[in-house]
Amino acid sequence: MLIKESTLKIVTISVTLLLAIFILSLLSGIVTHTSLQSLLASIASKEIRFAIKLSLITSVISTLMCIAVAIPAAYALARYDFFGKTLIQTIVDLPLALPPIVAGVGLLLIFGTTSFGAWLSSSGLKFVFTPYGIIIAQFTVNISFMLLIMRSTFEGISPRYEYVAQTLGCNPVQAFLQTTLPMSKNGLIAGGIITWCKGIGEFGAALMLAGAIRMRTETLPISLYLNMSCGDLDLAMAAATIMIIISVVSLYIFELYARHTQLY
Amino acid sequence: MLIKESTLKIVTISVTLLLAIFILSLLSGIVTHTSLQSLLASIASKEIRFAIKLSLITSVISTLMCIAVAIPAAYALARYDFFGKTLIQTIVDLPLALPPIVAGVGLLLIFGTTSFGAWLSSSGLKFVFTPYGIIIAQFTVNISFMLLIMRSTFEGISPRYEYVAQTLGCNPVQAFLQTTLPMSKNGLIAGGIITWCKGIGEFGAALMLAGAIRMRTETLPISLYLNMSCGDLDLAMAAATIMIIISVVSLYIFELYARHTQLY
Amino acid sequence: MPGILNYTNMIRIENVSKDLGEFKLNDATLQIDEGEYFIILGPTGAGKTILIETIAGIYRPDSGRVFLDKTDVTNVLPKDRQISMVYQDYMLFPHLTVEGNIGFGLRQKKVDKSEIKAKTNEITDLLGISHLLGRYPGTLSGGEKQRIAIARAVVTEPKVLLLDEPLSALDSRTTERLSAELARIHKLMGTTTIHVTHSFEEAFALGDRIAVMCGGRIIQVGTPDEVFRRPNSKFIADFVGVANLFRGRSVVHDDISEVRIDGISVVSSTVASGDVSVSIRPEDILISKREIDSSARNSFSGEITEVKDMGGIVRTVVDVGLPFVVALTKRSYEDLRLAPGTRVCIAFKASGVHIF
Amino acid sequence: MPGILNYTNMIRIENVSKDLGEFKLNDATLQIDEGEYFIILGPTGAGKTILIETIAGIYRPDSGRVFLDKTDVTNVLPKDRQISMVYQDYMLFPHLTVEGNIGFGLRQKKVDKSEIKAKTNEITDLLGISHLLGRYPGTLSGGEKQRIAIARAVVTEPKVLLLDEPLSALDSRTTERLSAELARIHKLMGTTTIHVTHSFEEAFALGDRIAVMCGGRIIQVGTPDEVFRRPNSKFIADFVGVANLFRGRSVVHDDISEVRIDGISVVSSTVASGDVSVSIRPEDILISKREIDSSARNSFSGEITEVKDMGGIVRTVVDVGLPFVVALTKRSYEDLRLAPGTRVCIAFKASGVHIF
Repeated sequence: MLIKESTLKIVTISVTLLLAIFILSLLSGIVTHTSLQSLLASIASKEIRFAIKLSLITSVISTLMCIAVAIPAAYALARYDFFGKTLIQTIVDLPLALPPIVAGVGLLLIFGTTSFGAWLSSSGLKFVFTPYGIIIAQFTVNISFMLLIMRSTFEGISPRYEYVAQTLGCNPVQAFLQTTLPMSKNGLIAGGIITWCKGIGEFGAALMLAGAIRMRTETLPISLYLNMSCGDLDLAMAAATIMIIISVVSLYIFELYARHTQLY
Repeated sequence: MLIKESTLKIVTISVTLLLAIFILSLLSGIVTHTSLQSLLASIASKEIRFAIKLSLITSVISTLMCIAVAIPAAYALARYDFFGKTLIQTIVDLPLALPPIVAGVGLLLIFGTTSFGAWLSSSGLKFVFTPYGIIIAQFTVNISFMLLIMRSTFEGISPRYEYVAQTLGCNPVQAFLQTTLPMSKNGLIAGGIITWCKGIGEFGAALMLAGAIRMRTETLPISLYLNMSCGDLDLAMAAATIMIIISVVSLYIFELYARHTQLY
Repeated sequence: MPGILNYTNMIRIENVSKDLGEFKLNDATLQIDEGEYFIILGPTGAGKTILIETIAGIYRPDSGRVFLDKTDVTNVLPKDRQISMVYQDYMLFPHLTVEGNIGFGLRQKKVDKSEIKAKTNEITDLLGISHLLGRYPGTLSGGEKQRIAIARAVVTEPKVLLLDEPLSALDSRTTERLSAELARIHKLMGTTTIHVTHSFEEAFALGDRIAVMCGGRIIQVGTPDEVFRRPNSKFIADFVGVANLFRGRSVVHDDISEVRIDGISVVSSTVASGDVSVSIRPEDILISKREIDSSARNSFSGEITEVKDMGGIVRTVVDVGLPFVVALTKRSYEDLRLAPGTRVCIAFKASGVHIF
Repeated sequence: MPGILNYTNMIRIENVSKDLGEFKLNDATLQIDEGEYFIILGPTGAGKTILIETIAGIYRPDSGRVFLDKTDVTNVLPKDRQISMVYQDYMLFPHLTVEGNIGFGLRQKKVDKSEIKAKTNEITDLLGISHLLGRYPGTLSGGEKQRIAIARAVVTEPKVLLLDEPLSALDSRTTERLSAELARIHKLMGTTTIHVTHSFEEAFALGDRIAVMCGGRIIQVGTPDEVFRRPNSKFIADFVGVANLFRGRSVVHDDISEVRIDGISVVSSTVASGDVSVSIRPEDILISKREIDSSARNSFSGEITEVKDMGGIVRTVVDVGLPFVVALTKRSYEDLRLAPGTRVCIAFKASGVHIF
């Protein structure tokens, strides 16, 4: 009987629904754990306001750094052939698979134990246990993802737009800036928003390099960690709730723009 | 002069090379931080062997769980239309954007504070501060990624293969198992390997739910964290080195198989 | 059309409707007899594929009933219908060898391995694809893939064979060869066959009967002659064109085919023998009041029976034993002072006679 | 071919080679005169696009030199060459309006806003696309996009205009219209134009001279008549076919075109007036020893000057003032007892005369 087709349909859709319920209950557990009033009070507290501000500043800067590096690197990988390209491509993809905590330890070793790190530190750029460390940790963990999105965006745009712009009076850089780059708007927005969102949530790498120092390197995830550790659930839930809201909004914007790119 | 085109080429390729050098120096800093001999001795130590074993077991189990849930859910999302599909799709994508540490806190609240958690605990399924917690944390963080890969794989396969199999004597489930599923081999391998690799490296969510308890919930990233905290650099580098090797190999296999899927 | 009760209907569908959004089927009723080669003809988007997929049981109709061999199968799973399907793009399972593909249906039915082997060999010998058994589909040509898809469908000895545009993805030479092959298989096996196409040449050459579809509806059912000579609507007349389509028996000598059609004999430079279909474009036929002595190898005399003014072009029907449609410019028509009843000669070159 | 020193060469390329892996250019040498409409004709993959992209300066040649208006531009950036390019798939910038697209080149040259406006209006009036200025390219038809791409290219008043298969992505009616448009623009502006195509009808209709390419090499250069009547290789003969291609002047009366070609007059049912190109397929011409009185509106007598046996088909050239190639079956040829020198009549219908 045809009813069996419905069995497959019912079973698979049920699994999907159960998964959605599981994820929703995770989130609602956090959001509803304290009363709305105490949640709002916690959000208004000095510590959480510091964490929000630090998270926003570090994530915006690290996202801009990712964009600044990803655009030229993605362009080179999408448009040019050069010696060792396959190897270099694999290396720059590595942070996609590397555990963030390992990346954080690697950064700590570079900046904390090498003469290069000592030189940077003596010239005022201290990364270990400072907000600068948070920025460089977010950058390291997220750069490959941004690069992946931009590469696939550039690969979807014919180089002939730039050729035409060149015959119309542009040098190659102008041609790129006036054709391929504006045409990549959707990929840039989708990649930027998800990179920013992942930057906000970055924990492992930042913990290793910048440490968990209250009111100094206390981003939202570090605040969540610190307040869970010392049992201040109200502040913890406030930090977690804000991150949930940021995730939901970011994912929504990402899906809106990514639909128009070649990514999926 | 045409030399200007080379300028764009030289600049963009240089940025790519600098990025590759930065990433390589992160890794080589870790791998070369101790001597090969002490590295091998550390890897052979009881603690690191425990961490390797626990990481392998938990990540393999969580990957199998991801596959078991992702296949039916991805099939439902790829093949059927149902009420509320867009909303459900966004919910099951959420862990892609959610910080792992927030997911970990959510899991801790469900299993540690609700009557559902208490009931599970009383029937022998304790997740808080146990290896089971590591498995469920890895599952929660990785399920959306596996789902994304499987959905895009299924969407790339015409449903008519299943129709033909049905006319040849299969019921719908058999038709799926004998056509679409084996044809999804590449996506399944690519998704499985990257999910496994991300499971091995999972830190934030596991830390919140299972804690960092030496020789009990000590996976490789937890071991790295514990040994960095107490200053045992030899053991820390051993854990980090193993994770680097796993990442490189996984990424290589992933790129090998993902090239044949519709993903990028 | 035959009465429902007096014939053995293999397939009967009654008032079947199905809405898939993009495509739809609207109140379709149809009877197909046992052993018939039935054509469903229509333009892209007419609902042809959804009709045969509904017959196969892929979709359950929104309303209406489907009968197979007198049994109501409206709610029966495809696997229990004994209906096989061949899609335009073959849908060979890429992870199985040719042998694995052909044996797929028999394995589902838990047939003995040795029997699967025997049946596979039999059908592949018949279709001339035995040498491909160990290959994977990815490496094969379109014509080879098509034969394997047909072998996979018929090896299970289905009651009904559904063919969805089986020839349209192939180049024209392969199309001609496979078209003959389909006729041969049907003759040999006698399986009731439903063949979906948008080509009226295919429909004319292969069909015992034809159903014409448009916009999800079946708008005419009949023999090829009924549909092509007496289209019941302007849509069908426009769609099939008013073409010179005939059937005859061809004999080849000296690289020239001579086709006997109802007593007259037409010469073609296409080489093909046996029972064939023939088409001649109305524009390729010359008309004259005197005998034509030229390089045109086909020359007949007859009487104008019909004249239709199409604007700049006049279509006349000249009966020379067969009705030939001849197109000429209005000016020529007037210059030659033609009219219904005029006796004329028509001529066309052997290269203008297309055999398929 | 004209001597290099006596003419004003706008473009001269000497022994240019470029290897892009998939496509390549092999030792190409070519001179193109000022104001010429030059066609590069060849099948897909012949290296036509890479040749014009090298002329535009997109690629720097591996070896050889490129001269523009007597200056060596081999190492000059595209932006400093004053060469504009129109691609087959238009490459309109999707993020700019039609006005933004057309003004793009002038903005790069820091031209005054008011002057950009004036020049844009002038060219869009000329091409009949003024009503589209505020639209974005995504919403336009193929023919509209093509005109905008041409407007964008010519508004900067380039020394050379490169057209890469400008008509092949369009339907046949639009192709005919735009083909006439290209001829008109060229006449009006006099810009040296290089037009890449794989259609020999386009080449014949538009080209002052033609270069035929194959496998990255230029294998013949000459006027259309030279290339089509006296192909210098079997490849060109096969590629262009042995077709009846002529140029003439057409006058329309009563929905019929009458084309005067070198003293003889051919009637066509395609309606077009002015200077036109005409083709008649050799298979569509009837040959006879006696006068042919039929519905065929074109009838001439002449003498067989050439006979070529192609297997089952014989190709004869009949000189009736113009050389017509006529194809007939060997059997007809023998039955009619034809030979070089035989006086014959040829006839073809007005519907067989294609004007483009």
